[in-house]
Amino acid sequence: MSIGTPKQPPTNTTSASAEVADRNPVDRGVKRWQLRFPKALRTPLGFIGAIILSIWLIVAVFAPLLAPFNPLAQDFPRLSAPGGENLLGTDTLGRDVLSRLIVAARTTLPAAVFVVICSAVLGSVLGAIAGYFGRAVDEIIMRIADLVFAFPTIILAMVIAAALGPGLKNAIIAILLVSWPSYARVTRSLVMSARNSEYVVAGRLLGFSAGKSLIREISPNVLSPVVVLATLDVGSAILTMAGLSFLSLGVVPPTPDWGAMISEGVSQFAAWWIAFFPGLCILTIVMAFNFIGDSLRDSLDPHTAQEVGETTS
Amino acid sequence: MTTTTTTEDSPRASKDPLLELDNVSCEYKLNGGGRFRAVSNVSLQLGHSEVLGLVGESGCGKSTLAKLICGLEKTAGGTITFESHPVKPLGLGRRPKNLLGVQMVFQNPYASLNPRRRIRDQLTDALTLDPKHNWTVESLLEAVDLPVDAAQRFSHSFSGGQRQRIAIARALAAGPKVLVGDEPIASLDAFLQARIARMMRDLAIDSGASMIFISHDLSVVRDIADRVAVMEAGNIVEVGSTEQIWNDPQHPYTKKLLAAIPKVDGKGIIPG
Amino acid sequence: MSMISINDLNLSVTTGKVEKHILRNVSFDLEAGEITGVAGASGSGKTQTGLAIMGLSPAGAQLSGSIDFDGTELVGMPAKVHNRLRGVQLSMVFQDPASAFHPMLTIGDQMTDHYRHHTKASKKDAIERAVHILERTHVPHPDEAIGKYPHQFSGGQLQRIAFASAIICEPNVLIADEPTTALDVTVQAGILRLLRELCDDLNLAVLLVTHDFGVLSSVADTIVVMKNGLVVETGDREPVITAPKHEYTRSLIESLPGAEVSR
Amino acid sequence: MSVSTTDSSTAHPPSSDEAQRIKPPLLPPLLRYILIRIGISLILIWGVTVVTFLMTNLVPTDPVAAILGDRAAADPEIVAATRERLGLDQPLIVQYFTYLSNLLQGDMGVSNQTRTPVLQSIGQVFPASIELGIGAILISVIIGLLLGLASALKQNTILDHAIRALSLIGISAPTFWIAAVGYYVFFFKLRVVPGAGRLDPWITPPPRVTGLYTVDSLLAGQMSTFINAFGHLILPSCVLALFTIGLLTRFSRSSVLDIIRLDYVTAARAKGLPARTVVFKYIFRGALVPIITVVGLAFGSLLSGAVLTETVFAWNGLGQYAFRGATTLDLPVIMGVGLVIGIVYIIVNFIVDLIYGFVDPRVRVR
Repeated sequence: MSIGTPKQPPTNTTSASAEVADRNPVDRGVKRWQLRFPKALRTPLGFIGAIILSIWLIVAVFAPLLAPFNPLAQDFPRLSAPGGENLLGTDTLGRDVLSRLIVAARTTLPAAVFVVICSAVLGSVLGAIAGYFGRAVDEIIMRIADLVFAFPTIILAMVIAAALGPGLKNAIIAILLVSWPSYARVTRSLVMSARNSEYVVAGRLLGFSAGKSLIREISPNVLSPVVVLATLDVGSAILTMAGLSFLSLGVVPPTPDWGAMISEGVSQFAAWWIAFFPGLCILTIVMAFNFIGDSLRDSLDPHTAQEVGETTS
Repeated sequence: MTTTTTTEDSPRASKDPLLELDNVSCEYKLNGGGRFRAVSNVSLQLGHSEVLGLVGESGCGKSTLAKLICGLEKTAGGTITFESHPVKPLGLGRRPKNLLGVQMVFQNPYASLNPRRRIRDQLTDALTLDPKHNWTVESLLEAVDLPVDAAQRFSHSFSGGQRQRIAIARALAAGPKVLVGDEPIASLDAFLQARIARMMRDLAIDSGASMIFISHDLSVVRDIADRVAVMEAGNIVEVGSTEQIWNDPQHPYTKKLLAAIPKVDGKGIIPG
Repeated sequence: MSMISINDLNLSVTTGKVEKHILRNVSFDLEAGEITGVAGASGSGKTQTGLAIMGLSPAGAQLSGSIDFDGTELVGMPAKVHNRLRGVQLSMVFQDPASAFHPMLTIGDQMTDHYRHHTKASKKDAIERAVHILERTHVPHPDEAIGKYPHQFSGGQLQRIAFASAIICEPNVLIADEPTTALDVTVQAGILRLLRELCDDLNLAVLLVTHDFGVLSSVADTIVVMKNGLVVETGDREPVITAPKHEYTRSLIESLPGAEVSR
Repeated sequence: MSVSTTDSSTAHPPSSDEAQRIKPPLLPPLLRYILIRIGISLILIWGVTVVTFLMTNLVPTDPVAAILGDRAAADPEIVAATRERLGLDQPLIVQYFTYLSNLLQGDMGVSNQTRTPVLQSIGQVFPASIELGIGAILISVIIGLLLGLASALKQNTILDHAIRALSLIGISAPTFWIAAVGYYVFFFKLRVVPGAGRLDPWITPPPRVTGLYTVDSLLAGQMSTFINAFGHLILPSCVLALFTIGLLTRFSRSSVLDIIRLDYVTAARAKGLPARTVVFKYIFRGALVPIITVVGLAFGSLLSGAVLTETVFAWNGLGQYAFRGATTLDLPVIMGVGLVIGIVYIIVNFIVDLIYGFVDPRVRVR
């Protein structure tokens, strides 16, 4: 065989060698990890999460078709209860709650995914640089991260959003600024431990520069945990965004937004539906991301992949 | 075995050492503050086509010494020269070309291969370094007794012994002049240890390289080394030919170490 | 009569739909005052045999066959009953002394908690006894050692403390799972001497699990060789090592540097 | 940079002949540890002041306009005078030092809306939030740890799956919504909890000592006031705790699972100790160290939650103050609250680090 032969899928255990089959638990983790990553959603929670998320995706994509009424039109009697023409009732200005809920998915979902992708990329690039190059770069990046961690998330987001002024764009900037450090921390520690692992050192001894070993050897091994973190983080981004809207620092009225709708409904106890349904929307969608993220995390965790009886002997 | 009877410096080694450590020291920062002198004033020479066994117990500084030789650790004094090039600590850039002749095989077989890359790719990385093109991926795998189809696989489908052989193959592929084995057999079953150690020696010597073989197990080192250096608490306490160390140890620590090895004779005698 | 008599012991673990046989028809005896060494490569089932005697087989494991302990059947014994035997009559020492102790509890606490539980002794009496036992296992300054934490000891000393903790309730059986593998050679000899001494003085039935024939050659009285969950050879120390009957045993011993196998 | 770690294991003390290889540290380990923690906390607090200062000064909208209102802002002379009065004509660095020295003298500025000094208002409302926070943290630590422990010990059973699903739902719900729903159900519909506020309106607050109504009423011997204050505390702290219960349950489950497979647990079982001793003395104690750290972080989520929920309960605390500030874009108020919460959070985490240092003998003794 020459180096140029087309690559075949990795064959498992049936080798010609008579040596005892592999029993290293960590190694098991890696193996199952590669096999199971796409299958990770086959756990009950992951499955439920995937279904809820797909429903929400459909709702967001087809919102204009699904929404029964114009979400901005104040066409109906104010504060009419659910049932009848307005399935989920109307708000204080006589707008259809259901239509507003459906249309709001179109802002929340893409904004949350967008902010998470941005902060994951920004955070993990900074973290990888800090972790691999160390010293001054590391100090500067991680001290800034520490400073962000010195505030509870929503508090700092509130401070930033207030300084920038209300609005979806500014809310996204605020959330981006507060959420990149967790990726930086995770990536940094992953890169640092990978940097010292023997296969990376062996590569360095073969003459790889730091940058080449970071890209070629380390990054594939760091990617999956970051993806898991990002999945879980979409949920918290949605929550933070809703929190900012609740504080009137997010999406500006009259654009429909779940957090702002709750804020509006909180003072209207007789009209419970105004606040109840948007909360339910937030809950289900955040739950979906958390369920999926949790299942992904489980499938990466060497502990859960470890089988009973593999650890001994 | 090619051993010379003179102690300290074999004539080959002193004439034109391939690798020379002169008064080398190394210190670590301790976690709670303070410093730990892991290696202190070590001088050693390695000749051409020679296997030097470096023996000592845990914490004696032998692994640190291996890292120093590869430029993976900073010296706190002294010089290391390989083929008259000074060994400098590895920074962010590529390792200097003239130092690529020093390669290492690590202790933990489960960490020494990249789990996300095929064996072929990892061997090819090393092959490109060797100007002489002595090896191909296939001939390397053959040399370490692995089936040729191993090249297409990922590390997880191999046992510890197999992985260690792949790691040896990768180090060899680079065409090293000095192969450093940092406890390469310590994580393996006792029954595999001697086999892998002998394989390392044969492959290194056959390819014209020298080897520094680090181990806590004197009986394995006796089997494969031409000379042995005994290390205790950061110092080299005795260097000599394998015969001399084994049959006529001078330093009390060497004697203690030898006396502690249990003999596989079925006599029921507890050593020491 | 044997202290422990293992007959046709089978152990399998089912994960998902795959049933994995870890032990197959394992039979051998442990005699009081003797060290029985179990040798084998990793994955041979030698550790699982020891854990089965202790009743610490992994969750989901199915055990069949018989382990007769001085007239009591251990296979199928209710967990609570087995727990009353552990630490009192059956005790165990582990491979890595650094991880076998809780890092946040003092040595004295960890040596005496089971003793106090099993014998209802007072704290003061228990500590006194612990000091006495530490002396017995040659731990320097036992009265100071009682108040220290595990990280303040070297590996060899911790293993001596582990032995002390194992014999504090005067057990009949001691399972030693690779007790010297994590230690340096020079420390190993001392631990082996201690093991021999305790076995002889306390008339313990010792099961010594190891992959090191050097260790077996030094202290074992009888040797059991295992491969893939099967016992391939059983016999007295010297004949097994110098004239192994089974090809596998021979290959294991021949693979060692410095072994002298007669042909 | 050297590529490899300094993996000199410090697990075991060196033997006598190795002692000379060690240069001992200058300070005893625990003192060194504490000093480092104090240093880090002080630096962080300083950093927090920089952040709030920069946020105040990076505002795209002119702060002068915000203060003066539209009409006065149209007059350039008044604007210039105000700028000078506020020191806004100074370089940024000078402004920062003015800001810092004001802060050190307890001046956090004046609310744009109410014209009351921010620090004074925060001082008034702070105890209310502390009371709520303590209630919530107690509930979440107790319930979270127990659920996590149960879930881990019964791994992969129905109980485990149920607890995991519930804890995931717990961290998925927006706290302010849970607050509204809880208030609606338990007060508006069921009437099992008292209504909004810290006390029923007809009850006079106890004489102020700590500012915590439950504590102060007990100090004053007013049992009925205490019961009333306590009743008012129940729902808000439970709502607030919900998120942190989920957080702590998940974290303690995974720490216990990490510990459960360690050798020392098997060793403890091999000693024939009763299950309850193995669980509480060995497993739980081992898991506690990482859990303590997370309790500090959980406190941060509680503070965030408070800002979002207090309004719903008309709980006159920091959260409600911040909410009012945020909805009216009252910048000095928002920055003041951010600053205070940041500092409190740093102090809490400092205390957590200290506890950690004392709990773990590996930090304490060498």
